[in-house]
Amino acid sequence: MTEIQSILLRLWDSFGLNIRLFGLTLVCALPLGLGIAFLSMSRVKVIAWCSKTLVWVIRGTPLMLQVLIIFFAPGLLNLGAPWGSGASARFAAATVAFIINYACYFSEIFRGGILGVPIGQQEAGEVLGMTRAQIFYRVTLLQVIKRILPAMSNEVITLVKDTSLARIISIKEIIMMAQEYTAKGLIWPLFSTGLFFLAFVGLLTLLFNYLERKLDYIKV
Amino acid sequence: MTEIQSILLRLWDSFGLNIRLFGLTLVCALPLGLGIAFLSMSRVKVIAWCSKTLVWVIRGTPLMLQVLIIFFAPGLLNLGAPWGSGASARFAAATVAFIINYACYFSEIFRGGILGVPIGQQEAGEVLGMTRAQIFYRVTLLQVIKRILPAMSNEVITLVKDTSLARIISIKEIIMMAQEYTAKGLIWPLFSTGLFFLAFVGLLTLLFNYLERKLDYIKV
Amino acid sequence: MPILEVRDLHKSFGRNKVLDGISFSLDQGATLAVIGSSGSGKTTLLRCLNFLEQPDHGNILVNGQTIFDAKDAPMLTEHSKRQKRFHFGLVFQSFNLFPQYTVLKNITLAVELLAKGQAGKPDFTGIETQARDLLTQMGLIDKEAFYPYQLSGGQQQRVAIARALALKPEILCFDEPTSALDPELTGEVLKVVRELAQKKTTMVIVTHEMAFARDVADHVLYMDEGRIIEEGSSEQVFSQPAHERTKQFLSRFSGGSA
Amino acid sequence: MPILEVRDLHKSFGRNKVLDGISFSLDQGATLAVIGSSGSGKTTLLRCLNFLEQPDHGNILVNGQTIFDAKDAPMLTEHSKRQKRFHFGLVFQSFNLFPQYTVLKNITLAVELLAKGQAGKPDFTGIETQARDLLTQMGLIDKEAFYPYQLSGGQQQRVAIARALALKPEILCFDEPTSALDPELTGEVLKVVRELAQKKTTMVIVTHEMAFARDVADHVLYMDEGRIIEEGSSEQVFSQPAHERTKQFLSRFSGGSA
Amino acid sequence: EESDLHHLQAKGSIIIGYTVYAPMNYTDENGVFTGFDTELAIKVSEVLGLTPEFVEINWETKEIELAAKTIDCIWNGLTIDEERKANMEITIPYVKNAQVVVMKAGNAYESTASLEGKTVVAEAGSAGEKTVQSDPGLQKAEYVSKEVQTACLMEVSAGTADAAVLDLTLANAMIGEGTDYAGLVIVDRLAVEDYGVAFRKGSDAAEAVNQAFRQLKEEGYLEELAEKYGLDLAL
Ligand SMILES: Nc1ncnc2c1ncn2[C@@H]1O[C@H](COP(=O)(O)OP(=O)(O)OP(=O)(O)O)[C@@H](O)[C@H]1O
Ligand SMILES: Nc1ncnc2c1ncn2[C@@H]1O[C@H](COP(=O)(O)OP(=O)(O)OP(=O)(O)O)[C@@H](O)[C@H]1O
Ligand SMILES: [Mg+2]
Ligand SMILES: [Mg+2]
Repeated sequence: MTEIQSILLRLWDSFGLNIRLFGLTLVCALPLGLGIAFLSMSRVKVIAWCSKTLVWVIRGTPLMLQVLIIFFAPGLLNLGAPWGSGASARFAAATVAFIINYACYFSEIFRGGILGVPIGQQEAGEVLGMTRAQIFYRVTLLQVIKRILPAMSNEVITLVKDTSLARIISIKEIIMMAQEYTAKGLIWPLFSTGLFFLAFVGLLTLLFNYLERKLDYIKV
Repeated sequence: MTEIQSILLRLWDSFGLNIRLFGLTLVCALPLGLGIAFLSMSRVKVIAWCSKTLVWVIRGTPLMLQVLIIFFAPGLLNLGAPWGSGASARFAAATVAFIINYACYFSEIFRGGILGVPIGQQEAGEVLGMTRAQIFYRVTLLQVIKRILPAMSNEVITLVKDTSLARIISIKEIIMMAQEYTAKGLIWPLFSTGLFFLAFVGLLTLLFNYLERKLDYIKV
Repeated sequence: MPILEVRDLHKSFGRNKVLDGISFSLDQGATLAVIGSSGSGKTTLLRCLNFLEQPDHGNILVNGQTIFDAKDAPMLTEHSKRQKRFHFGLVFQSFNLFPQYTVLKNITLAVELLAKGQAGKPDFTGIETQARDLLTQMGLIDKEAFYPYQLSGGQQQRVAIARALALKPEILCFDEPTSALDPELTGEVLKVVRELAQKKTTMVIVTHEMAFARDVADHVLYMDEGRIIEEGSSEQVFSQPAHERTKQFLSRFSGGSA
Repeated sequence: MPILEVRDLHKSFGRNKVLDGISFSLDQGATLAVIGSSGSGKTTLLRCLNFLEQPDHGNILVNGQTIFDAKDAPMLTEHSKRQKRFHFGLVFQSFNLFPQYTVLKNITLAVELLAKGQAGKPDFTGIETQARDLLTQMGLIDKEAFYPYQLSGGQQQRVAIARALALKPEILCFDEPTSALDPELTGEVLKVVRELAQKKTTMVIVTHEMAFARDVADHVLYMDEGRIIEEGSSEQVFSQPAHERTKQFLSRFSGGSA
Repeated sequence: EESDLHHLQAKGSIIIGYTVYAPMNYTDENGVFTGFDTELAIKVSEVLGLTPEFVEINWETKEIELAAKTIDCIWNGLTIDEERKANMEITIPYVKNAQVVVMKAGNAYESTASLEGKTVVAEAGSAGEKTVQSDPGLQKAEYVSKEVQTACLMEVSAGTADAAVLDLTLANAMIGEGTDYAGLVIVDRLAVEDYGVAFRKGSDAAEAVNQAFRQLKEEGYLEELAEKYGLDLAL
């Protein structure tokens, strides 16, 4: 194996961390975001207000700071060390920060999508004697998904690239790994990471195009 | 002046760099993005394809890498030093990288907005004997703006937070400044930067809400 | 005993009094046409019958049983509202078909969900058979696998009618079922409604098609500003309207262009 | 000499032949109604007259002058197309008013832009005065500062008519001007068109309102599958249609519900 | 290959890359940019007849900066090691340094073996990292690398790491009274090492700076400066 190959292999290994962070964030932030969206639309003013404020603060500050705060704040404020200190602890903290951040972004997308479904669809369900849950899952949800797919696709692609922010708490993702080579005087690995991102984003784009085509039959 | 005040003042000073980078990027990337949007919709296949590929690559790779490449690549490839090395040179390079990156993002938003205006509006203009330019500026543009305002507002708020990526080429924006205090053993300045971002994002949110209300009379 | 009895229904939106004491009754198998100018409260009346709006005052009785009383309204649970809704079916002006389902599934969905919620094994085949019968009746049996967007407006509206009928409502309500249709497509839908009338389906129809109302309705209500101004058999109201307002309203139509 | 002469117009979309040799002529001040079933090519014909589609074959003459010849079409510049368009005005089925402008500005915009492009100082006051005259004529003078969404469909369509008239076209085309309107709002628009006909405005009207076509048109074309099947005076076509197809088509309407 | 020194002399200036790192390069209470390396670099430039131009850089991208010619040298307490020597042209050592172990006060520490199973942080690619990887005691600790040295102290302070290994000079400046890290102490000194100035590989400017160092040593300037900042000279 040449040196180039072995470096690319190590980069690919560390890209696994980016992908895992991406996957975990996606899987958890989507349902959490839906929950926050519902809270934001709650008829109870206080709940809606709290939820909207949370979203506003999270969307208003850099994700990098949020990662720092989530990981360091407990220790700095002498609240003990909920995360521990090893690599897996760091990964857990980063994942939590990412999930909260992206759940807030997703919640706004969901909210827009839900409000965009014509009230007539809801009423048609009511008149046919469906329960609220049935109306949401059987009537509204798929139309919401169809509506928000373009916005989601943007946000998900941003998430891929954001995963490398996790290096701020020493998660050895691909860019941090590449910088290790930079420190040794090898510069190309850092720039080559762009190709990894590009390839992954390309795959996601194909996936989203496929989903959009799949839902094309729903004319909303 | 207490130490806290003087630190906050220095942070505020360096936040000026974030704001300038933000302002310059916005002012240049908006028209450039519109231009790229038109190229992407060009009837000449080659032009449309090139433009779409550019957008795809730029959106598919981290902005941080793009900043590194734009600043360092000329020197690394022995193409001379177009930027020089001082602080203003770094700022110029970062601004160019940001403009290109955001122009690509904006172009996609513009494209969606333009395609969303009903063809009937265009035809109504044609039938009334308006020129292409008149139709675009007098009929389509404001409707496009109205349509894209929510997506733009998201992207612009992301831009505010992205400006701090410029520190990768040692632009002493607010987070890099705060890290200088961290290096001296002071931690709170770093976390306090969140408030600067939050305040600025709050202002922008108010501005966008105002704009949305202003354009509320256009029912598209 | 009338199948439907509405007693002194009142409904305001903020300061805007939209229903101002509506009372009428309807016999089993009869067809009631509700006419009146725009904003007179016709849609709101239908929405109250279908529990989409809650009247501020008044009762609604079906088969002599009170199914709604404004006094008890605050205690009405979601569940009991749903139960009571089954007395009525509603066909919307804008169809409101579910875009993600085929024509057949649009018709069976609610029935299947209902069957699942009840004791015993749901008879899905039976439900589909019934839905196909309805589609045949609507002249759409060849379209069962189509999606709504693949149908013309008139066809969509007929699916909406089948969807409402699938739940076997005692009273079927229509809110201007043809006003979102091109003149050419209107005919198909009116034909279907006419057939339902001949089969003695109890119906309440809000409509702007005067000729059709005259043809098909046994009974006509003329509403204005939330009140019933004139009420009577179709012949009576159209040939010898008693009130000046009604005459004026009807003259606009007979003098119309088509 | 007829004001408009169309000679052997052909137009296909891909393999779909939509206009298959359309020829007719129209006299100054006359009203032509174009009727025919859905998909027969009526809209396409109007769009060809207004340079929104380019015919594959045929000529269009205005006042005896060829303004379009399919043979020269490839050389047609944007600019000359725009010049030739001014012979025609088009009122769309869906109005297509500009939502960001007031009623008055909707009417004046194109006229002002045209005036700016020409030599001399543009007379903006004159343009506004003329627009107000048109609004008065349409019965909308009190709405000049409203935005389109604040108007009913019928009012919007009348603004669209005023907008087209503001450019003083020699021939005004209408594409089903009432089909997007509620029956109640249709009347207002038809009244305005009838007044224009009385003032001897040259008009080409595609319509589904048979009664209206019979009333207002001097001349009627019946189209089917891209061809003119029957042509004649209004009385002739409606009372004694010569062709079986026409009879069948017209019977659908006389047998209609309203 | 063109002579780097000629290149510098032709443009008359030398661009010095640094990061804010007391006591080497920092801004004092009066807002004056100073420090041992700052003063020394100005002096050496004077000797070489060049105008010094200081550019603050990111430590993570210092090698790229050098290679891309956006800076001419890295003069910022750079520890000399074999790998760096292989990739850059480094001057003779001018200051001695050590790697120290920093922990929260009150923790039991006898030798690096006490850290077995504990978490130790150091800057990625730094001399501290190499110390961690080569010390037999520290090898048994769980190692986490950080982007910058200063973040290591935040880790220890937050309890997310038990010990940090970093430069003595830096530790001296950052912990103790009057800092947010008052609770941290130096518990051990490990590998002694040298600082040098790094130029592009093959640059003859490094040798010119070596000459200047020797001359300044003879003149007694270096001793004076080292005393002012409390550092140990390496020549
Ligand atoms: N949800 C609501 N909130 C406030 N006002 C409403 C609401 N729904 C209806 N209204 C008002 O109630 C009045 C009656 O409306 P309704 O839709 O019942 O009239 P309609 O007779 O059906 O008219 P149309 O023939 O135009 O459909 C109108 O003035 C309308 O603005
Ligand atoms: N831009 C287009 N591309 C492809 N086919 C078209 C296009 N425009 C119209 N057609 C086709 O041309 C035929 C005639 O359309 P046209 O709109 O002229 O009919 P019409 O007589 O106006 O019908 P309607 O009464 O429904 O408005 C139709 O089959 C239609 O599908
Ligand atoms: Mg209504
Ligand atoms: Mg048409």
